[in-house]
Parts: sequence; structure tokens; C-alpha cells
Amino acid sequence: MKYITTIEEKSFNVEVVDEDHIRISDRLVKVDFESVSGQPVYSLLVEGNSYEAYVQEADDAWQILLKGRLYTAVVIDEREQRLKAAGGAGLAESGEFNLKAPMPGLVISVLVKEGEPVVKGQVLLILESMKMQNELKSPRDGIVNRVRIRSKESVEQKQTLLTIL
Amino acid sequence: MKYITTIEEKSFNVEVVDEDHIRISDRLVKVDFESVSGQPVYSLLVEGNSYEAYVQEADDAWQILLKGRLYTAVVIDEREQRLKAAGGAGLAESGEFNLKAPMPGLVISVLVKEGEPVVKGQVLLILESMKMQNELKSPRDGIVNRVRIRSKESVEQKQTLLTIL
Amino acid sequence: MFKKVLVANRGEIAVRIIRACRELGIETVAVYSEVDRQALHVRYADEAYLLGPAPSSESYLRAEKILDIAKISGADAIHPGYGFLAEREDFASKCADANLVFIGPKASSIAAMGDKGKARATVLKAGIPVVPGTEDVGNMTDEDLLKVAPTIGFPLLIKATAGGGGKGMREVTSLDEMPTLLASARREAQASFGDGNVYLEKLVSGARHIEIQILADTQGNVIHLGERDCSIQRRHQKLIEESPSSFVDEELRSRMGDVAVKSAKAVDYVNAGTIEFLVDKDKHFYFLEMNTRLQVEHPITEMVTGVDIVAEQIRIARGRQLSYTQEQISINGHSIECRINAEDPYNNFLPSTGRITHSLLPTGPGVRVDSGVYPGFEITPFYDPLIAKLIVWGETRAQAILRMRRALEEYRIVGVRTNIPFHQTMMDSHRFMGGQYDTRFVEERFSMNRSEDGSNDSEIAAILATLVAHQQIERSAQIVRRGERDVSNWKWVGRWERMHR
Amino acid sequence: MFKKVLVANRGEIAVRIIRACRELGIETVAVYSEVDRQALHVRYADEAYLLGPAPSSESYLRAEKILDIAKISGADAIHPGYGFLAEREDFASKCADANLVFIGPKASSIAAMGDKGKARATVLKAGIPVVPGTEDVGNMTDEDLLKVAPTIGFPLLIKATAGGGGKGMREVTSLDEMPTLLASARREAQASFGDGNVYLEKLVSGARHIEIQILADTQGNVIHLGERDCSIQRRHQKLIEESPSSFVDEELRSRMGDVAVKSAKAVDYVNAGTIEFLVDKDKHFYFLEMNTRLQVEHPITEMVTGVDIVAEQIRIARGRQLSYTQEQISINGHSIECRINAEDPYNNFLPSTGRITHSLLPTGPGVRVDSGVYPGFEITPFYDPLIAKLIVWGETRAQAILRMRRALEEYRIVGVRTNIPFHQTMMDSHRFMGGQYDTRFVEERFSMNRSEDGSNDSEIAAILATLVAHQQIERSAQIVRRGERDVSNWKWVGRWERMHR
Repeated sequence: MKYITTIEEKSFNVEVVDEDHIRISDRLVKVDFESVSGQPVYSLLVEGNSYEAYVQEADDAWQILLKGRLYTAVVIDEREQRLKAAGGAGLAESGEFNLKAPMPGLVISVLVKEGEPVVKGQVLLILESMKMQNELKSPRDGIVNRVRIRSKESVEQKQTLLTIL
Repeated sequence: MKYITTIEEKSFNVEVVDEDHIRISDRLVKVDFESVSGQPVYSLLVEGNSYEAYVQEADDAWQILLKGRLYTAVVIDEREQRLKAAGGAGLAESGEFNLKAPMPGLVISVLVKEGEPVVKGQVLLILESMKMQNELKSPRDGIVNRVRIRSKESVEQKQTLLTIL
Repeated sequence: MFKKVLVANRGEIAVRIIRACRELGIETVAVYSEVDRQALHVRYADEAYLLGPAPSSESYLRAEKILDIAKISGADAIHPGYGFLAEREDFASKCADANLVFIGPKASSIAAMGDKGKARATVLKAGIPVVPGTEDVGNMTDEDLLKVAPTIGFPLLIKATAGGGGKGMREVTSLDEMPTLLASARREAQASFGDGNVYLEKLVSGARHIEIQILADTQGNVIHLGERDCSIQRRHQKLIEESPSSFVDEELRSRMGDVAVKSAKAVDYVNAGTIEFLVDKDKHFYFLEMNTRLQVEHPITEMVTGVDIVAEQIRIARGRQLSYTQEQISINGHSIECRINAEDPYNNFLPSTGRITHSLLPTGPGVRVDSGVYPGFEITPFYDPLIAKLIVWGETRAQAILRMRRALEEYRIVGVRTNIPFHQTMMDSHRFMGGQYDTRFVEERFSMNRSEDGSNDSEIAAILATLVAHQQIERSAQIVRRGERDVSNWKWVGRWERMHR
Repeated sequence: MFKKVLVANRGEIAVRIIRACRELGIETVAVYSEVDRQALHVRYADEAYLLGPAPSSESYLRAEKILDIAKISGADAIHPGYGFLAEREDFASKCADANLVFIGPKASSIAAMGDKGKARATVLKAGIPVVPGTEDVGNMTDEDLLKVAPTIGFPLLIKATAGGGGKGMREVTSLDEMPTLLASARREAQASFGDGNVYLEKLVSGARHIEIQILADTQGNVIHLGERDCSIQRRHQKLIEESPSSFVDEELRSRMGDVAVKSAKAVDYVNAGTIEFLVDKDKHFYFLEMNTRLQVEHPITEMVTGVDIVAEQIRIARGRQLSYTQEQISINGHSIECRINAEDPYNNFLPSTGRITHSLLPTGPGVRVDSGVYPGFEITPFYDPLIAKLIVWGETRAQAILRMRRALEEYRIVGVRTNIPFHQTMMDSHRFMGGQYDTRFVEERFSMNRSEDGSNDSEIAAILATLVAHQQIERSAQIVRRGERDVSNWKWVGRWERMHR
């Protein structure tokens, strides 16, 4: 199976040839790849080098924590790639962003109102957890669409708090 | 449910009253008992005291490793007790003993022959594992009934090696 | 001489204290909240008693309940650890009233030093320089504080009088934003210490946070164990500490040590305590506050001095003389501590909760881990995000940094996000390596986005992501034949036979 | 100066060496057998290459393959660890031929000392007392040995000439049983070292096994780091080591140290080595053998001297001078090591194999764990049963024993049986506490069945057994309602709300 894997605007063509081989940038490479203890920790031996990384899924992408660095990779297979090409670009850019609670906690205050425009990095609300007040920020410019919680409410992990359009 | 639990010839009458209480030797005791991390390691709080032990099943008995000591307990419930009483004593004493391989290994030599009388503690065979030669001994007096393996054979863990009558 | 100690705390510090007691042959009593039933301090203690529901106010801050448990269990001393009740004068008094040895200073010393406002006044009187700020004692209203703020000047800090550990602390850059920040600081202080009082202090820029560990016995002997540099902070939370400080020379160490001893004597101090100073670029130092308790970062001092500080605390509380004179204390090598927090350094250091499914501790020479968690333990949102302290020792600072790097690289915690990558980035940063940092370093000059330093493994990351994604697709398509795994045992037997035939 | 080290070993010692290299900025190459694909040394090294199937003869003993891998990977040095190829003269020679630095002594020193028979002859010539035995060198036949045995006298020991670690060793009490024992000793020696040669030595009774660690550089400097007492053995396998020895005074230490240095110089020794002595009741000591390699128990010497022995080995191999002179070496405090083996002390110490499903390491002050395993790792029957070394340091021997007790009590390993209860029983034994033991102590005077010492918890054990049995019955009757577990998250939210209303 062939994949196109993108990390920070750099794309890699990776073909999984069989259990022990991949082809990357037209180079056939022997790989030895195993999950450690059934955990999302992976040991990879490639061309003699030994690597170990945490690999976890996060919002349609993969996060790879390797040697103290975090890489975010988008992996799409050939089929997806073709569909995407047919459907036109820019699709992923639009749509709504749902701000979810990163941990259970208590909403201390909601700093925006529905219909209000916000900019990237603007603090949307404050959530208390582990005795700390944590600011949740907007990942992009947009307009506050729905605020689903109120101040003093307790929320569960991953509960949607508000939506940015 | 009521149980009779025996450790080294000492019997304890233990009744599990509900999730948080037992009655032992006619004393009602509050217990807080949990498995740690889903392992055969148990945390027990009883009358304020905190204990932690490995508890594992072994040949119709329970082995409890507590504060660096191993206790072997036989737990029978009332019903079993009644059946046992009806069936007559001494049943457990007779029967055959199957010597099983405690680990995978290679049989170095078999020191007894079928039909040979053996005494408790006598070495029956030598098994090599972890670069060590390990002597497997007879747990009681008896007669060698069946020898199921030969010298130079490799055996799996728990494979029956020979039988003592 | 007491024989059973109730440890009025949780997490790594409760474990640390239990260990010290066990090594001295003293019995231990743990207390715990409902979510901490399986916490390590409950598992390791000789006895354990439930306090109540998870929130601190219903469990670890319940002084009366803890005193009751001490009575029931027959404990004759209480160690408060840090945080919770550690710096509550009333709690120390109540212990004394109940005939329990409080393993810490006298209530009067806590009163004099534990209240940060009073402490400033006390040491000023003893002629020790303090950072300019509110010199008034105690219960100032918002109105008072807003009035005095412009005379101190901005930027300034709001700090909790009962506080420590950066909780209830806020930076203020203008009068306008001050009312909101006062409210949130008071709220956080109340939640953390059960006391919403705050005071103001000038923000000294380009300064280092350097503290002196002291020990004082009931016979009037007071010694110091050198300094710790705790300048690597984020939002006034210490993240990395080292001893000795690369900024402090022998002369400054000795001067600061003398002042620290003097401060302790000024309040007739007994037991372990820490005097925190700000040291500016010109090596002028100012008293910040005294922590009248065991400090989170005490192990680095233990590593370089060889003194077991918790064991000394117990010794002192037993009325015995210090095991060391000042002359017997020397600093050997260098130690660094990284606080491992359940926080995501790639997502604004947001706390992370969840069950730890797997962990692999770094071990080997010169590495110490003080931790209160283990695989299977659940990190809840109720307490501190501190889950472990990774401490290393090296003959030199450079060796300690190299050892810390290898230890951080070995450390695996699965199930919650941790700030280990933050520490790794820090240990690789040239400014940290050069010892060139101040208390604002993390916020002003530090970034998790590393510049290209030639060790970018993005191709390897791409391969890993692709292989994991591929595996997931294969799994969901159920084309992995069952039973193909776990044949290892059979394989061995086969090989064994081949080998011996 | 080499920059990449191939570690020709596995398990905890491979991990130890990789750590040292990493802390010195040296790259590492691991080699592994098929069952060790996920072993810690493979995970921690920069590079890793497969050797072959599990049996040592097809993997870790394949000298040619290892040399090939060194070439392919560009390694310029090889650290052999202990066991496997560590004391193979031919391997050291081949490394030299291949222009690889062998991190250990010269091939000629291994030849002189690694062969135990030759070593005895060599040191005898230098005037050092040896235990009476076969003075002949090399390849003695069974016939020769049977002839010479009565002249040495019984009881005696058959020992492997290439050996160490008690492998290939047999006690002989009479001539009758000797032929069988010779055969089995040769067999074990062949399996362990690829060399079936053996020699004979008188069994000294009531003796202690005390060894001296030495370090020698290429400039002719030779120092010793004091002694280790390794008398706690079972079947000639060391189980517990301590430094310093409670039996050795300053005068004896200095005399033995001098002899050790002399022995090393007698063979022009370079790098780390250990001279083993038997010391009888009257403090007469006899040379036993020299181990021309890093020793399993080296960490206790590191703990009391502060010297990083592996780092020194690398330094020496790089042609540099020792970091210390003899005068700079001093013994500080006391250190004990317990070897944690996958062996069942309640079942004749039979090895135990299986997958480690869970583990909890003892940590905190003064505790070091050197381990090659982790949860999820499988203990196979192919190698040593040593899975970890638990090392503690204390200011005094008493403190070290107390610390070891608490560390052993904390240690959890689930999935295989370990000898931790053996160590716990030993640490509680009065004779061990009093330092009164010899090399026969475990076999002749020690029992896992403790006498009643008042701390019998059989009632608690009965409760535990009953509750586990009850739980199993309930489970099998399927009366545990599903979904009743894992409600913890909901509970919190509820509590959180109650708290804040």
C-alpha cells in the first residue's frame, strides 16, 4: 500500500511493500517495527538504527514524539489522495472548530459571547483543574458560534465547550 | 458465604458478609480489599492496617506472599466441607503425583526408573534452563510409575515428566 | 520519642516521608481521599485511613479529621509534607494541643514566617534586604492593595500570604487589569491554602531565584546546606532546580548562607526550612520568603551534601542534636531535578489526566526518581500535576546535564501527557547549558519549537506514522490472521531441539 | 579516540554500558538474539543488529558475527560486559587484529589470568598465596584430575578454567562421586564459556569470599577501590554483596589491596579487574582467581567510592590516565547489592520464566536499580536468571540494611517468581545483621522457613486467600454486574458539582 505522509509541509512517499520492507523516496528499506508491551510506544529498527517513539492519533493526524521532539504527520493513502484531488482542495480549511475540554474540570469563566469575532490565540475560557486555572485559546480566527457551557459548570474530558466558525 | 481457610494446620472460619465486611473467628471486621492495577497483587485495609500481598492459585491451594513470607492456604466453602465430610477423609493423601516441568528446558538426565521406590527429597531428574542444571526432587515417598521423557529431550513448561504413585 | 508518624499528605512527598520513617524503624499512618485508595502512600504505609471525597477541602485539608485519625491510630507525631496543612500555624498549634509532635517548626515560627507579609516585616527588622512591596501585615483589602500598587510600581506580583509553589500568584503590568487578577489570585489561594489573603511585591527583572536550605535543632544549632537555583519557572511554578547554582560563587554562598541562618534565628526557627532570595544581575540578593517546611526540591541538596533531610527533620523533632555541624557540610558534585508534571508542553502546558497504562523509569548510576505513581494509577484533576521528580547527580554540572538527558530519553510514561519533552528541550538549549537564564527565561526566551540543529528526524517520524497508520488500516480490515501472535513459546521449543540434536 | 562502542552483551550490563556511553557522548551499537528484539539494550542503543537465534552459541557467543557487525556499523570499540566473550583471549586478539579497541585488558593478560589454572601459577610465582589445588596449567584429562585429587584432599572444588559466576563449578566430597561431577561440570562450562576445561581447588571451610576491585591505565598506574564481600552465595553463585566488608579492617584492606595491585602488575594488567580471595577465620587470605572484566557487583564499589567504574574503563581504553590516584580513593558509607533472580526461593530456587506483566521499582534516596527488564518483557530460559540488581547506600551498614529492607518490601514484579523473599529473609536474619556468615552460610545455616518471630501474619494471609477465592467464585458465577466498574469519571463529576454548589 502506498501512502503520502506530510510533516510540516514536507511530503514523503512511503510504500509499505511487505512486513519487513518499505520504499521511501524510491529507496527500498528494510524495517523492523514493533509495538512495545502492547503500548502506543513503537520500536523501529531501520538500516541498523534503533528508534523508539510514542505514536498517537490526534484529530485526523498522527503525533510522533521522538527524541524529545513532537512531529505531527498526516498520512493519506493513495485512494484518499485521489478522492481529495477530485473533491478539490481547501476542504479541510473550512468547517467548524469545536473547543473540547482537555481534562475534567470546572469552568471558571467564559470570556466570549456567541456571535463575537475572535482571533487566533485569544483566550476563550478558563478551566480549573489540578488546582490551576488554565486558559483555553482559539486555534484560529473566526466567529463564536455556539457556547455550550456556562461559568461554574463542571465539565467532563472531551466535552464540547463552544464552537468557532 | 462461609469459608474454612487453613494455613499450616491452623484453621480460620471466615465469612464474607458483604462487600465491606467479613466475620473471622466470630468477630465482624470491616475490610477494604482491592486488586492493584488488575494484577494478582492485592491491597487490604483491615482495621486501619494496610497490607499488600501477591495472591496466586497453585495446585488447589492459594499462595500468599506477604511481607517476605509465603503462606499456603486451602480455602474451602461450607458446601465443599460437607461433601468432604461425607466422602471421608484421607482422599487427598492418596493418588498420583505428576512431576511437571517448572520451566521449558532440556532434560539432562533421568535418575530413576519405572517401578523404582523413591524417598522424599530424592532427585528424580536434572533439567537445564537458564544455563543452570536444576535438580527436580520428589515431594514424597512413593514408587515411580511412569517416566514420560528421556534424557536429551526438550520439554515445555508444565509438561508432565514422570509420575510417582 | 515518637514511634508512629501520621503523614498528612499524598503523592511523592508522602511516599518520601514514609520511606524515611521505615528506614528509621518508625511506623507510618497514611491518610487518603476516595480517589487515592490505591495511591502509593496508602500501599506503602503500615496503616491507612480514609479522609473523605477527593477535593482537598473535603480530605487533605481537614485538620480535625486528621487529628482524630492520629488519636485513633495511636500516632504520636505528624509530618505535614509540603502544601495542604504544612504552613498552617493553627494546625501546628492543634497538634501541640493534642500532644502530637508536629515535625516542623513551632507554630509561632510559622506565624512569623509562614505568613509572607509578616515575614517580610520580621526580616526587615533583622536588617535583611527584602524586595520592595506591601510592608503591611495581614488582611489587606483589594481597595488597600489597589491604592498601594502605584507606589511600588509596575510590573508587580500579587502573591498569596499563605502560599508557596506559585499558587495564587499573578503578574500585574497595569492598574487596570489589577482588580481581575486580584480576584483570581485570591480564588486560587483560597482553593490551595484555605486562605485568600494576598500581598504585593515588585517584580525584579533579570533575577535568579536562589534559595538556601537550613536545618535548625532545638538546641539552638542552625546550619545551612548551600543553595538551590530554582530560576527555571513557568507561571511562577518551579520546573527545574539545580544545586549548586552556576551563578553563585563561594563568597556569595557563604554570605547568603549567613543571612539565611540569621533569618531563621530571627524567628527562633526549628527544623528544616528554606529561605528564598531573588538575586539580581549584580549579585545583590533580596529576601523573598521563607518556606517553613520541607521543599519539593530538597533531594538535590541531599544529592550534593549527602544529608538525608527528612531523616534530619525527624531527628530534630525527636529533640536530638543535628548530625552535622556547619563545618561538616560540603558540596560534592552537581545535582539537577526535573519536575515531571502531567502537563502537555505542546498544548500550552494544559494539565493532562487519565490512567497511566505503562511506565519505564530511568535508573542506573546517579539517578533518583521520587514518584507517587505507577502503572494502573489514575491521575485525577484534583491535585497538583506533579507526578514524579527526576533527580540526577554528576561530578560536574556538565556531567549532570548529560546524565539528565539520558534519563529523560529513557523515561516512558504512557496514558497521560507529561512535560518530559519540555525538559529535553531545555537540557539541549545552549542558554541552559551555559547557565545563562533568569526567572523569566521560560516565558520570554524559550520555545518548544526547536530550531534546526541538524538532528531533525522527520523522515523517521514519517516512517513511524505511516507504519502505525498502515497497521491500523490492516487491523480494521481484519486481515491479521488470528493466532499468528504468541507463538514464541513454540518457537523456542523448536529452536531448543534443533540446538541439541 | 573511539566514538562508537559496540556492546557485545545483553541484559542489565548491556544497559549499564550503554548508559555510560551515552553520558560520555559516545554512540552505541547493540547486538541481540531473536528473543531479545524488544530487550532494553536494543531499545536504548543508537543502533541494533540481529545476531541469530536465542541460544548463546548462535548469538552472543558468535565472535565473528559480532566483529562483522562492528565493521558494518562503523563501531571503533567493543565492550564485552561480563560473561559471554568477556574473558576470551582469542576475542580480544581478534578485536585488536580488526583495529577495534577492546574495552578490557590486553589479550595476553586475559591469557595469563582468564585461564584460572594459569593464573594460579602466575601469582604463585609473584609470591602470592593461593588455595591449594591443581597447579598444572591447562588441559588436564579426567584421568589426571582423578589422580591428583587425593593429594589435594576432600572436600574439593571442580572449577571451570575459563569460568566465573559459579558456572561449571562442583563440590566433591569423595573420589567415588568425582567422575559424574567432572562430566557435569565440563558440560556446564562448555555451555557457558565454550570451553570444557576444569581444574581442582581445595574447599576452604568457614571462609569468606572477598574481592578487590582494581583499575589500571596504560600509563602503568594501578589503584584499588577497596573490597567487596561476596560470601553470601548459593551453589557458588553470588547472591548478596556488600562493600566494605564487615570482616575487613583498615589494615587487612590495605594489605589485600597491595597484593591485588601486585597481582595485576604481575600480568601487566590494564583496565578494570577484580582479584578474588578466600579469607579464612584468622584473616589469612588466598588468591582464588582474577576476573579480567567488569564484575556484576561493581555498583556497590561505585556507591561507596563515587567512582564510575564503566566510565573509567572507557577512559582507560581511550588511552587516558586514571581520574584518581590511590590517595584520592576513600570509602564513604556502606553499600549492599541484592541480585534479583527469576528463581523461586520456595521451590529449590528453580528458574522461573514468563512474561513480566507488572512491575514497581523501589526508588527514593540511596536506592539504585540496574535492570534489563520491564513490564511486557519475556523472561526466556536461554540466559542468566539475573533480571535486576538492587543496590542501596547508607551512611552505616545498619542503615544500608534497613534501606534494603524497605526497598525489597516495595519491589513488585508480577509474571515471574523472584528471589526477593530470599533477600527479605536474609536481611531479617540475625546472623546477616551481625555480619556473621561465610561462603557456606546459605546452604548450611539458612532457611526460608522463618522461626516464629512474632510477626506472623497468618490470619491476614487467611483473609486475603479467602477474599481472592471468594472473588473468583463470584466471578465464575457471573454475578458481578457489568458496567459497575469504571464509573470513576462520573463519580468525580458528581463530586465536583457538589463541591462547587
